[in-house]
Amino acid sequence: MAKMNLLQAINSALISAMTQDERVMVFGEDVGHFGGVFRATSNLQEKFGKARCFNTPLTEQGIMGFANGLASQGSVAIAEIQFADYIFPAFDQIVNETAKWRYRSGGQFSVGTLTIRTPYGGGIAGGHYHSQSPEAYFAHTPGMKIVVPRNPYQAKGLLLASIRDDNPVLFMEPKRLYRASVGEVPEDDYELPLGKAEIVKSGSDITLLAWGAQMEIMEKAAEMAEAKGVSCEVIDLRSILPWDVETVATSVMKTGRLLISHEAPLTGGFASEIAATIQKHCFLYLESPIERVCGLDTPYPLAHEKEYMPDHLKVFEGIMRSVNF
Amino acid sequence: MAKMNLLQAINSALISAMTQDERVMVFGEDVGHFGGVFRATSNLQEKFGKARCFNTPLTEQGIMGFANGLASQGSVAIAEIQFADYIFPAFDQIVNETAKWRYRSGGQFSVGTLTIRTPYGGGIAGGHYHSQSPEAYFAHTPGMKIVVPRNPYQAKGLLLASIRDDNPVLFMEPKRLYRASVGEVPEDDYELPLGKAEIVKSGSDITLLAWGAQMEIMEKAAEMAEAKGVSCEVIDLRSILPWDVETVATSVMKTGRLLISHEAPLTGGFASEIAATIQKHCFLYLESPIERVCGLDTPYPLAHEKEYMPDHLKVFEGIMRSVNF
Amino acid sequence: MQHRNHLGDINTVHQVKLIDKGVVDIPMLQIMQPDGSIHSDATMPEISQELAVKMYRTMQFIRVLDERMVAAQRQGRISFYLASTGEEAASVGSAAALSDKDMIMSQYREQGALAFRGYTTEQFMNQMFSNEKEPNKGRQMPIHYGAKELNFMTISSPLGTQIPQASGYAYGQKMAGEEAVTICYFGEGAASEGDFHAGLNMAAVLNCPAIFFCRNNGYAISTPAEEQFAGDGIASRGLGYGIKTIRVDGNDIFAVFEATRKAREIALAENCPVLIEAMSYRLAAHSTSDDPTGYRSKDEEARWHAKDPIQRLGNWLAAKGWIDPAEDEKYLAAKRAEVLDELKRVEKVPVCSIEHIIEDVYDTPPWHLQEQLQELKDHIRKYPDAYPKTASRVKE
Amino acid sequence: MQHRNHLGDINTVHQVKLIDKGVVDIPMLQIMQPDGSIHSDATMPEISQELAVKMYRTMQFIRVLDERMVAAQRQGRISFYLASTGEEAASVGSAAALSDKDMIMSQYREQGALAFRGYTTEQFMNQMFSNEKEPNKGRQMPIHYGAKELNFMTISSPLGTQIPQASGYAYGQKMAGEEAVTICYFGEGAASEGDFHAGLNMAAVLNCPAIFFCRNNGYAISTPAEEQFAGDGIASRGLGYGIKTIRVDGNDIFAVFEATRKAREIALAENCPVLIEAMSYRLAAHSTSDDPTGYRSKDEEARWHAKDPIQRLGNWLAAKGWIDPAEDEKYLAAKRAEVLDELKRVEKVPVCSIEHIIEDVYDTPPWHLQEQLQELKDHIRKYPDAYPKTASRVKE
Ligand SMILES: Cc1ncc(C[n+]2csc(CCOP(=O)(O)OP(=O)(O)O)c2C)c(N)n1
Ligand SMILES: Cc1ncc(C[n+]2csc(CCOP(=O)(O)OP(=O)(O)O)c2C)c(N)n1
Ligand SMILES: [Mg+2]
Ligand SMILES: [Mg+2]
Repeated sequence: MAKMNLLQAINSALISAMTQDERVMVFGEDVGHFGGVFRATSNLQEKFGKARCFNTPLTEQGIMGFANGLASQGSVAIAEIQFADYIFPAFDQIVNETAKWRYRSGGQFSVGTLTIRTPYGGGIAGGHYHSQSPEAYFAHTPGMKIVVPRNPYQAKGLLLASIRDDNPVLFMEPKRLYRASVGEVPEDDYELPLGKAEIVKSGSDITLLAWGAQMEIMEKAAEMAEAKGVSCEVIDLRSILPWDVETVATSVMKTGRLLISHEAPLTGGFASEIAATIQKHCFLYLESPIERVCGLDTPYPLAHEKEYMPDHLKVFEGIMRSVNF
Repeated sequence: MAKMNLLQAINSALISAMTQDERVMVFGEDVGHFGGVFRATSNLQEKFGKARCFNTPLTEQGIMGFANGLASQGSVAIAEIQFADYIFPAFDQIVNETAKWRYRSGGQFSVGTLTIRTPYGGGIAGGHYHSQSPEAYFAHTPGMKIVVPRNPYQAKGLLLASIRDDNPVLFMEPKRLYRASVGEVPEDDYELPLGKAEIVKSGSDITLLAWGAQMEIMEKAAEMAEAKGVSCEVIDLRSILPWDVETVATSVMKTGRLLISHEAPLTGGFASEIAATIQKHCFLYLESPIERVCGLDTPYPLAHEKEYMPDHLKVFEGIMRSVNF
Repeated sequence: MQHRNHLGDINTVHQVKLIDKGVVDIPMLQIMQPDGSIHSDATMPEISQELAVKMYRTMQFIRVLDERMVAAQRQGRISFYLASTGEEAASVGSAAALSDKDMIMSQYREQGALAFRGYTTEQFMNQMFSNEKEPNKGRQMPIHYGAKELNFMTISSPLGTQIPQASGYAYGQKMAGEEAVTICYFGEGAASEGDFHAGLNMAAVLNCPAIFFCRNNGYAISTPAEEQFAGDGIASRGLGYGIKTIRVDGNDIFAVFEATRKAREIALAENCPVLIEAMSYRLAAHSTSDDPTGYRSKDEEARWHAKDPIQRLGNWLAAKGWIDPAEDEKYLAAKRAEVLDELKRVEKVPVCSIEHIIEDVYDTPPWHLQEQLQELKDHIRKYPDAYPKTASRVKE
Repeated sequence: MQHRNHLGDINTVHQVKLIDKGVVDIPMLQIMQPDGSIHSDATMPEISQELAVKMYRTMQFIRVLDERMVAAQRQGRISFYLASTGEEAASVGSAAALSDKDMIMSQYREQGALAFRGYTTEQFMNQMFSNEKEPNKGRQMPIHYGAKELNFMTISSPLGTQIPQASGYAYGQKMAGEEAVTICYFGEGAASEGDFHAGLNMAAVLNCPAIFFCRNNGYAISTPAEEQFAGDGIASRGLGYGIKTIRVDGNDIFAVFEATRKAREIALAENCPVLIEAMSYRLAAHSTSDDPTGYRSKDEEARWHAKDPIQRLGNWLAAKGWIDPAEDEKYLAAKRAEVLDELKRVEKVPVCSIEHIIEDVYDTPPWHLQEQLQELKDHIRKYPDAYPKTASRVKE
């Protein structure tokens, strides 16, 4: 075990994957010699050569097109999109191509060996073009898997599993935690399961559900609520697609209440899918409406970032609204 | 009044708009002399000249980039995307640019004079690249309006309102109905309100909610249910964003039940947002879980199109599940 | 000349020098004249009788297939078709210059390349009837072929997407040490997509052994080339990417063959992309959904009919004595019969059973898709008449 | 030469002719030599003393602003900054050749153009402190300026998006009968985006009076130009689009001025786009988030320091007697003081009140945003300490 921050954990996972399988290649804007603008790919070019870790020209649609082709050939493609806000030029390549490749060919061809890494989320004074959380845009796309880690340990294990999973995975990294989140991480290779939520803390009065950087907020809010005598069950969804309905539904049947939180705007955010599914599965168990504590239905603001964020206070208020319904 | 099919109604709206305001321009792939692959823009080039109705090169991202620039200059830009399935290369221009233009400039600049027209939906043996219903991808984007008409009368009135509304509007045309849906349409200029749902049929036992081509299906299912003694209130949402929560919530508080249907895949579809919102607004009124009768979580199939579609039989089953809960 | 991909010193001029498209002349390679004779100063590529006849017969077969399937679509037997009439030499000639190991990523009008690789009449039919015998499992509209064993990537409708994909595929081939290239076909219309720019630029920078083969057939549906671009065709763009480029007469199968052969040689030897622009004309309607009489003249069509690539090769073969023109009609008649027979046979083959509706979305169907399938099957069992294609085969 | 945007006959060759980037020579316009003297065979554009001095002072001001704001960022007073050091001549020289009616759509390193148009020190500060006095209402990161009254479109971070937008804007100007063009600035990195391709091609086909001004400064963050493209810079792409193109020494403000003046003249007279590639070098780090020592040599930087565009114009002006070099230090000192004063003053200006959080998403805030605002205000009132920037001003 070693103490690592989230960036180091990502870097360690990439080194593991590249060491173990020489078909693994890492590419994107500035990921080569420079090691990426956040330095997640530091030293990869030095270790594995310029052919396996390289800069691409500045074109996200090109990166994803290239990645699709490379993965369909059988190579293991790990493409970086520098900020999740800049993934949209690649939307067609991801939604129409990546996600439908295996399906349209009847399984003859696939891009299952593709992983897309991208930093997402706010809290870094980045405004509307360096703070977005676009998971819901992709979650409406059958064929994709979407994974979001909450800390370094999760990051390494989930990234290795994503790279090796035989489906294309969009791996979203909470950039606010890149250096802020530090923890023990095994130096060895290990994987954590995709498609499985994790109960981070058991409780009996309400289920709190989130993913990625938002997990910190949930835990903080849960502490506040516990101080008021509300017992919270805190769940990290980890995989947005396919998502673990069973773990969530089982928890809600126990607690009778659910609060979901994400930074992305409320309308059409992934919390809506969860709420829609859980109100059906747990109709007779729900003691209050499912709460969504999310970003406002505006672009992500700069000067008003603090006000916009679904912070622990807003989550706490949501918890109290729910238990006092 | 004249009998028109949905294409003719669209064409009539475009003629009205172009006649009334010479800043209105229509462009896209094949929309010029040819009149568009569906002929929605027939005769516009002849009537208004090549400078105001023109073919563009084959690039959706270019069309939308050009349209954004043109609208920001003050012209009234009506851009056609030949099929909604091909709107994704323009996703960045729409989601990052169109939708955020006014916001990021503090209202100094805007593309409020932009309307994007695109045919969407299945039922035409088009498979996964000529059948998609991508409304939910855009509905997660503050700054956009999204409008879907269900018949020729609605199409003309809503399109004229969309063109003149001072916000960018994504206007999605149910292509299955282009020729199939025929009705009386005023030859004069008229507008129908954006952001307002319409109660198409009153009822007391369950609210059925949909939009566009799916409205036909709802009415057919409602008939089947009425035959079984279930009184259905049928609502056409018409605007997906912003959507008319009040009309829907009021209806559900009366009926106690809600079924929403769309062709797009279930997960992350717009029905999820509606369900999440209504379970909150109407928690104490709901007598059964909100039902979603939607496409499967797969790409849109070709050989199994019939099986995939949320047809009247599936909606009818959903109604009975809801009332027998 | 100056490379501006470094920051060294650079020649200067002291008066404005406008660079305009006139500055480069990009002529077109032609080996065989429209009448089938070989230009006296041309070097004929080495082509055996067997190969030349195979090229010819493949073109003829495609012509027959196109005619029959357009008719079948009119009769309502298939939902859609798209002919390559007039452009057969471009796809057949280029495919003939490749190795079977080379990956083909095509647009949709390259049935000639597929037939040359060995796709059978039955396979064509299975695909067009979206039936259960088709390896793509009936998931795609007619003409969206794909055949793993033939190294023919399944076709995707969104235009241009295959272009950067081909760069990536070729990069993978190079990394795997394969003696193979990727050929990527696209129309001059698709070349307007951003993916074209990304794909060619990346291939050049990342040294991908790919052949970008543009069929410039003058139209993108109704949009004529002059409303598609203002430069000197697509070939002139190669310069901007630093990609070696060849323009070729797309109706001269020998020129196409030779350009592709040469391109492949360069791509492999130098690990770099090559761009080919084949000048041709879409004699057919864009597809069965289209009617070109509204946007172009009979005259223009007639001028290109006169350049028919099949006729041209036929004349050469006949002059050479490698075919007996009398055999032609026999061959065509046999192929017509074969197509009709297969059509009749194949249209009775059922579509895939309903279980396949959730397959291949992921490597294995996740629980939620299994649940959705279960619900669907229950539903079909309840209303079997409404789902005639699948109901009789719905199992528990 | 052959236009392949029609289907007429075309010259042929009978041997493969490879077109490679070597076939065109694209030299670079230079009027003033690095030492500030004018090439003897160059034609100096007509530039009055007033204009020349304004150009010079604007460059100096920007240099001062950049230095001070980088320092302010290091002190934690602003969150981000991005300097244009070394490239001032490109943006100032081009802006100087425009009319105030021309729309400027920039990338983010064109503060020189904005300052030339009249944006004040206070306005720069307001933007960088995202305060309530800023017309963009503090919604964008520092350096994302926008000023309607100066015809300077608000900057957007996603790269390349402004390129097809400029085509559309210019088309609108033409349709409105304005005697104005749109200038669109972008880096050689952004030119790899698909939007570049779409924008230039559309401008050429649709006859848009736009000037596409590429600042080729050798780097896109850490990525050197040779990993960005393999052709002869960005200029060589103009050919492929059929766009008249001028390459210019970006550190020679007279050459930049003349190229832009000429481009504007052509754009208006012929209703067409013109592409300019300005060769320069990003002497600064990419931004305050970047450290270039990891990816390039001090040597390389030193070579370009020697070509400093401000020094170059200064030498010319001094030789001409249009400035007194002794004034220079005074001017710089005054500007430094002005920047610091404004900085101190402006950093105390509050951000917009919370009401603005929902504004400008739509023309008027719809009911759901009003509801969200109401909830937010209630929440802030409950926890005022947590939201210090807005709490004291939250009204009912
Ligand atoms: C992204 C995208 N946009 C639009 C279409 C609709 N479409 C299908 S074919 C076609 C024209 C293509 O022309 P070209 O590339 O020249 O090929 P050709 O048909 O001439 O062989 C268009 C616009 C599409 N399939 N994909
Ligand atoms: C679509 C998009 N992708 C990535 C980025 C991140 N990014 C910001 S600046 C930059 C480099 C731009 O280089 P260039 O266009 O050459 O301009 P320069 O900085 O050299 O002036 C990158 C990659 C972005 N802003 N937008
Ligand atoms: Mg074509
Ligand atoms: Mg640069």
